[in-house]
Amino acid sequence: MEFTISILALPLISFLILALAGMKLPHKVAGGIGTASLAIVAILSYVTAIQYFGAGRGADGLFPTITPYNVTWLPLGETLHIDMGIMLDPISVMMLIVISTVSLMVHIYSFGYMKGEKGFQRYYAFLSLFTFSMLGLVVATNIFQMYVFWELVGVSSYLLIGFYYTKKEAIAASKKAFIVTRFADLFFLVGILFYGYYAGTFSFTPDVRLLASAGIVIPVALGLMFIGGAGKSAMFPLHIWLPDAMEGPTPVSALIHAATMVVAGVYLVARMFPIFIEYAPEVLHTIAYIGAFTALYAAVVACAQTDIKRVLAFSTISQIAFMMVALGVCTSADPHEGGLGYMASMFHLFTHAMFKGLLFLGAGAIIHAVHSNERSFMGGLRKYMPVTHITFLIACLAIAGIPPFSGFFSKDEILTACYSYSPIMGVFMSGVAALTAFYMFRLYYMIFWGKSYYETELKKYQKGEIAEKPHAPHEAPWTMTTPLILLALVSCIAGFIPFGKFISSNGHAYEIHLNAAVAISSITLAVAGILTAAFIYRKDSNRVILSVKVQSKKFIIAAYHRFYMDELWLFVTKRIIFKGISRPIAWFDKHIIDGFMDLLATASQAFSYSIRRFQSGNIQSYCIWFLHGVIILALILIFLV
Amino acid sequence: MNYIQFLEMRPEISLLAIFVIIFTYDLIARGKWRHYFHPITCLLLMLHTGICMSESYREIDIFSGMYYTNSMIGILKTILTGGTVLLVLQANKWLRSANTTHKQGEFYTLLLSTLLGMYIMISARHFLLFFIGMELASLPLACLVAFDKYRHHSAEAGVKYILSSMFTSAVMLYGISFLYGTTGTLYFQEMTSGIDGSPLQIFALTLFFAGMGFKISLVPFHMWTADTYQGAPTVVSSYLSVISKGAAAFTLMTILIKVFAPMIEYWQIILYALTVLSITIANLFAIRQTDLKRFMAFSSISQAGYIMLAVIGGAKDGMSALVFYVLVYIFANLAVFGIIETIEHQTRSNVSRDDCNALYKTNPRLTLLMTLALFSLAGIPPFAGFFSKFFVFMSAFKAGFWILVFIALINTVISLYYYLLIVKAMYITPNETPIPTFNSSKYSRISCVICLAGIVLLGICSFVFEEIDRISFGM
Amino acid sequence: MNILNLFILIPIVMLLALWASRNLRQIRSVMVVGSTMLLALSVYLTIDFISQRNAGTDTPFLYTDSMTWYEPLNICYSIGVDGISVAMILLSAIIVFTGTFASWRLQPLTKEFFLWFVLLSLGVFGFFISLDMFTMFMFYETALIPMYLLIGVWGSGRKEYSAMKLTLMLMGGSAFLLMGILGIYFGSGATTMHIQEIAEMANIPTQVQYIFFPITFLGFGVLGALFPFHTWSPDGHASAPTSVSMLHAGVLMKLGGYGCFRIAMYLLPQAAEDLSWIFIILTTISVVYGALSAISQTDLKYINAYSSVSHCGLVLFALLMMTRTSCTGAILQMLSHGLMTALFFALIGMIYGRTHTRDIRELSGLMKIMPFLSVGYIIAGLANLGLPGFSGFIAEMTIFVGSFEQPDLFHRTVTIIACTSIVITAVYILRVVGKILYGTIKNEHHLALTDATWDERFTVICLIICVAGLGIAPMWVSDLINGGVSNIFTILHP
Amino acid sequence: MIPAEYYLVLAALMFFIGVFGFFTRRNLLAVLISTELILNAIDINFAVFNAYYYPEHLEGFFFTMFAIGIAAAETAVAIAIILNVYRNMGTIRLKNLKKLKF
Amino acid sequence: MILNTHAIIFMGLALLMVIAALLAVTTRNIMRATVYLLFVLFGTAGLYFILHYTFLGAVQVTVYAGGIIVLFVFAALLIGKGARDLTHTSILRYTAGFTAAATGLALTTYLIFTHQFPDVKPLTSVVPINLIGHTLMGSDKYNYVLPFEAVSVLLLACMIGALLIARKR
Repeated sequence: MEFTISILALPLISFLILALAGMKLPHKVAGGIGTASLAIVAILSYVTAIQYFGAGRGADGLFPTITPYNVTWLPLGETLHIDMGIMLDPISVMMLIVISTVSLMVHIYSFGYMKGEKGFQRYYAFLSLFTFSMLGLVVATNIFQMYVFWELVGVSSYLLIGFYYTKKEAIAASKKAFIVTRFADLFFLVGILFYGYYAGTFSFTPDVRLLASAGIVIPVALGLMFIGGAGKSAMFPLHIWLPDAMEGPTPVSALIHAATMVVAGVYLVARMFPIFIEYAPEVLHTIAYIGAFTALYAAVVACAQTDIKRVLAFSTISQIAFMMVALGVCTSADPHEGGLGYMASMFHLFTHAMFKGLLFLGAGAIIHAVHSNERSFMGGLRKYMPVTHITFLIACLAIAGIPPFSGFFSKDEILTACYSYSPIMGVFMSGVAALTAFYMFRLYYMIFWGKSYYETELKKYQKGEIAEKPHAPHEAPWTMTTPLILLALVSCIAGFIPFGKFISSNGHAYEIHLNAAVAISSITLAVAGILTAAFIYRKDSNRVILSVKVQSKKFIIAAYHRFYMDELWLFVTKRIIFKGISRPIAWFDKHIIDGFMDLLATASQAFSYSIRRFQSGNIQSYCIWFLHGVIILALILIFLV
Repeated sequence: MNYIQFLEMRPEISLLAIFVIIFTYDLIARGKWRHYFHPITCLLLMLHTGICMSESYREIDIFSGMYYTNSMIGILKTILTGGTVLLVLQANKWLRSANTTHKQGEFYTLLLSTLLGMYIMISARHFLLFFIGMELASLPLACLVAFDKYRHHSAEAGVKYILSSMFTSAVMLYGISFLYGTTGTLYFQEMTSGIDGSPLQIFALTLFFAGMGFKISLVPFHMWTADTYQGAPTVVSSYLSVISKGAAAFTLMTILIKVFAPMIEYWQIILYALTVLSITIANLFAIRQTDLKRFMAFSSISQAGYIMLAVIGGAKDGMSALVFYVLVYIFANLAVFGIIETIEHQTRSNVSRDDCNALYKTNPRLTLLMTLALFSLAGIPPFAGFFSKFFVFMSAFKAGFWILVFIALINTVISLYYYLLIVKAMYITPNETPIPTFNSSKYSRISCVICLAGIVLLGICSFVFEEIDRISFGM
Repeated sequence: MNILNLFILIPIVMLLALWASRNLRQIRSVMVVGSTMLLALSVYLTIDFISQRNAGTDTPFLYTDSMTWYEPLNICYSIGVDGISVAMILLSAIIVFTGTFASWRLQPLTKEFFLWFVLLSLGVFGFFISLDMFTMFMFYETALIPMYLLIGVWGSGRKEYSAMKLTLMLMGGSAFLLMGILGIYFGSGATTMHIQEIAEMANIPTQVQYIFFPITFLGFGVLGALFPFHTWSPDGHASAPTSVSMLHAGVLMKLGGYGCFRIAMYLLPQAAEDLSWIFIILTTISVVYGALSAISQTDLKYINAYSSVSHCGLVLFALLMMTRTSCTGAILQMLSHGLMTALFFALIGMIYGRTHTRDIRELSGLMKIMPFLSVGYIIAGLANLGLPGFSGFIAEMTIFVGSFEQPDLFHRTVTIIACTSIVITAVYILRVVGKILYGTIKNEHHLALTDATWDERFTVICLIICVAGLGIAPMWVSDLINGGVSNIFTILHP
Repeated sequence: MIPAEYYLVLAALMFFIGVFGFFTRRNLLAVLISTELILNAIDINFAVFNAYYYPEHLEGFFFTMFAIGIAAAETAVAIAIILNVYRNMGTIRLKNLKKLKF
Repeated sequence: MILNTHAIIFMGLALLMVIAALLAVTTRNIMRATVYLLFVLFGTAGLYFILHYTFLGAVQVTVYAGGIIVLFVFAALLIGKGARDLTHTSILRYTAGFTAAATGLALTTYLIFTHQFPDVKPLTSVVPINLIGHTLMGSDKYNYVLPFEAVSVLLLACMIGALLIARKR
């Protein structure tokens, strides 16, 4: 599997070429370089997957973990060292496929979406950088390599969110994204440090005896690592950066903030799963509760958003929380006995990447058409954008959990896992799933149905109320629709992949079987959600919606403002850290510490001034001092010494 | 009546001979011959320096222990003479100015007599001879301080100097009288055995110390220094600050280790106190000064404090550190005073720090020399001052006075501050009308170059110090 | 002849050549030739050193040479290098080289500027090759004093105040230092000032160590911007001209860390062991406090200066943690911070040279006007906040991993506190990037500004390559340093 | 026989009366006169020590003799300088001699 | 103590000297001060005579009374009105000066009386003049030819100096 190195190398080379020489290249060439390299990477990834899974299981019934490359990058002390390498195991191979697929789609899509933008080359450079880092993250052979690439994806995310660097919101959003995740990474780092010290290695397969003897430290370390993962995966209350991150170009949102980077947290937990389940099941369950709460919170907030990308963002948060819950509800490594969640989570990760990527790309097409994110500028678009409409609908159905679309299968596994963990969790998550269906279709209806903004405007124009003729929404160019269609196809069929054969919590093959009760109930709930949404949002100015809105106005407003989490964070950062700590420290430094140093100088100056009278110019006082000096010295020497 | 012994005192005799030659020349030379006065004097003095140097490697004990010299003393005499040569070279312009030119002869004779006084003072092993030497070194100096007799400042400085000098020598004599009264002798050698640290002797020691402290200008016996330096002709201030001070410091050390050795714990306390006071108070005063000569006065008080660090251990390495310090200090201080002197010729009045503003623009070389000299005074490597300071600190530290060293070190920072103020004035402070570009006299330039060489090379070329260390002596 | 002598001889020759040169062209050629030679020499030294080590020579120092200087006082001119010094020499050569280009167009008094500049680098090189405490101290002070004129004459803003403050505080530090050196020399009763020999004698009484360790550490610590003696740094850096800031933050501040390690800790191991906690607290404060102060500054150079306080605090912090790994990390951090901060100061200088303001409230949208500088700035920023692939990351990680080897609660706690600095760093870096580079142009005068000239580009690119090179391939530097650290640890932590 | 201490105390009295005069007189000549008193006191000291305790050699005796001579020289120089001051400033009051200070 | 001639003369001289000295430092008139000084100097000469140092007494009278006093008188006359010492000194300096002098005196007296001086070996006869001559010109131990030569240079230098300063040009 030595060729896998080129999976990493190609995006990097592409990045370097574009970054160093990009500005001199024409747009098409630049985009071409990026896309071509990604296409090769995608092909290689598929080849890898085929070869890897095709090679079959080893004697122990597991897919072997292959490490084609592993070099010591930085030795640290006698035992510890940071390695850089490539490790192939089921989940990393799966992630390779996900990343390269979505990334390739996004690369192609961006040709159309970013056409003519200033900084087109830069954009592709950053995409390549991101892809490189993300791939590096998933194939990491050890936790520190993961951290290294973890930071790199963070920074590429920062750069891409701030792509429109003249936009105030984009700058703020990129900053926020980076700092929040960085804050979480701090815990990740400390977790790694604990882990490294007690496990004596950074690798994922530490010496069991060492771990066992470490006691409470390992759960703590894992918990800290999870906080890092929660930051990247936008778990409550570290989710605040993700909605804002939508300021970046939409394809970027699709790639980074829906399909790949945000699931890094899930991937991290999955990666550390054997240790979690062995040494820190309590932590795992805590993750489940956090995930459950996040899922609900995000779903509720999603119901109240008007910006379509925000809706998708909260939907992403909610869906990732599903994956977290799935991991968290695992009680053993055996998929048959409470270990199902692991597989479910990975499965959902896979399918979610596809349909959420699709949703975002679709949303991108819509935004491309109407030049706005706000739903008030949309409505009735199904006539104008048929391809987008259909693919979007498929994605919505997938996420809502309607068979036979992929989301149904993966979500069903999650719910099954939840029920097996505890019925309450199951019911709760089912409820959230229903809510998911509701808000997705709310979105769907608002965009594609209802009163067309364009038509209203057109009328106004014709009446002469407005001077400018509105742009007619138009279907996206082929570069954009092709990825939509491809992803829609994947979303349709991905559910039928026998996922459990490849990935499961203990590595042995696991046959996915639908739990009829769960499936039926979840389908029912989903349909109910869809119907409610259709009832309320299909037509404008529905009376029910108005009465609901009036009755729960406060709640809706609160949900719209994401329950004021951002304000809370803002308060902490601006008021407490900036104004409450940093300013006073700066003041303290300038006036107290520096002031003290200056005081030494001024004091000696002042003292120097005050003693000048001794040098009065009078020879007699000089001699008086002289004699006094003599006498005092003599007295001291004679009587005191 | 073994008068042949006089012939052994070759440096003194040679100096006296020059004294006579100059005196006679002054009487007879008229017209253009007076133009040659300065060069001839310089040549004679250089010749004399050579004689001193060649005579320095001899140990002589004549007049039954009244006069003693060895290589260290010989070298010190050479150093002092060399310094005087540099000083006379710098004085060229001043000596030829209209007010002074007819007094040239007196200047030289007085200067040489003070130098002779210092020779005697250094070599004396008897308090009477020492006292005469000291008076010989200071009374003509009073006349030199008041040399510009129609300048009010000079007159005032002269009277301050002579009165405080008289007062001090009286105080010191009083101390010597008690020493005599308690030990019964005035010979150093005999006196040591009589020193037993009785209170009266401690009192005498203090009085004696005060007298020496006056010459070296240690706080609180320093008060005359600033006024005198400021008022006196620059050459004389320069002479006072280096040659006179160096000789006195060395004498103090020899007397302390030769005579007062049994009372070491007492005089170490005195030195401790005086060093701390000198360095600190002088630094505090110096911060505020704007008149450069006055400023240099306080600087020299502070430097005297550092010299005392070498004395305090009373050991051999202290002695070598002291002599080396004096040597380096002569070069650096003479350079500074030489520059003040040349600038003074442009400003026609006392030089203040503001006069130096932006001097670099017009006189870069002079400024550079001044900077280096100031750095050397402040103890900045790689200039010689750094080495001399380091050796002094080492000797004091070795003697166990590490808190004292610490205080002195902290004070180097303050001293750096005020030296840098001048550097700042010369380089940084903007000035629309800096002193225009000028050329100093040939002689003064020679002297400056020698000073520069001294400042730069003395530290790096270790043989000078090693040689001094080889011949130095201690308790 | 020992190759190390060239590090002193070349600057001296440069000084003489500069003194003799008449016009700008000659000055520039002297500087370019000289600094290139130094760089080439240091690269050669590094390679040769590594190959000698690989060949198996295991004496603590290579290229050793000793010449008695002041025989009565046991002062020798002893030189020699271990891995740490080689790394530092390389760093210095790079900074001197790039600093030359960064001050390519400096006016007025170019000749004088370079004279002092070269004198400064002479001191720096001398310091790193010295093994004798006296010569070390001598070169140390030689390196400090030119700062006064370099800032005072060619600086900007409150240059006189800043220059004076900087010089006095650093000289105050060196007063402590001299005290420490004398204490070590006399305390050990040695008849030599050679560091290695004193260390091997190891007979300084513990009580003496207790007195002189804090003194020596403080002495070097002032230069290493140890809280609360760091206040010279913001003002000094803010006022200094570009290349001086580069050299000062890049190299001179490293003298502090290097000295702490080489003299304070190496020669006074027992006290270092017992008293490190005091300084650990101070350095932890430095790290966090510097970073927090940087957040609310508005002057670019102040931000970077406080950032330096934080990063240099981390160097001392890591040294005091006293594990092999953390000390290796500390040296790496010195290298990394030297390069990064030089890059930063170079960029700030270039931006300031165009906009004539460093106030982040007055700058915005520079990305549009000067893309090269802006990209450089972003890279510098990212390197500074510890992005993998740049040197800052490996240094910080090595430090933190190393610090974690001290398993007791105190060390753990302070390590975690120090870790938070990486987040705070991100905050102030991104704040600046967001404010000055991104956004729209507020000041229309800025529209007329141009991007970097060739010499500026050269400077920036060189430094970026170094920063990235160290960040991507840290193994060889790490190995290089490790040898030196191990040798010190045979005494420090046997 | 009068005890030597009496002489010494007398000399001390003279010395400190002179010192007192030196400190408080406002006129340069008067200050100089006080100085003469001081020097005189010291001479007495030397003579007495020699005569009472160490008569075998004439050390104190000669010291006194030389001191008298030197005192004369000092006085001469001092008076010359004082006259010079008078010529320059028209006064010999000490309070007028404060141009150089601080 | 038995009152003998010596004692009476000493007492008288001491009284005279102290009173004259006090007057010399307090009188307002410079001429008077000079005269009081003269008295003190004569008194000192008297002491020397009592101590059998007749030569010293003679030197004292010639050099001091004959030389220095005349100098003072000349100076006072030259300066004339400016030499009057009318103003009162400031209280502060007066006090400080007095304190210093009084403390010094007290300390000295205390030390003189507490110190263990060696046994008194009084002179019984006048020091012969030829001994003085030989001692002055001898080069052996306790002979003073070297100081004698040195002091000659000193006097010459002072003469040059004093002339330089005092002459009009």
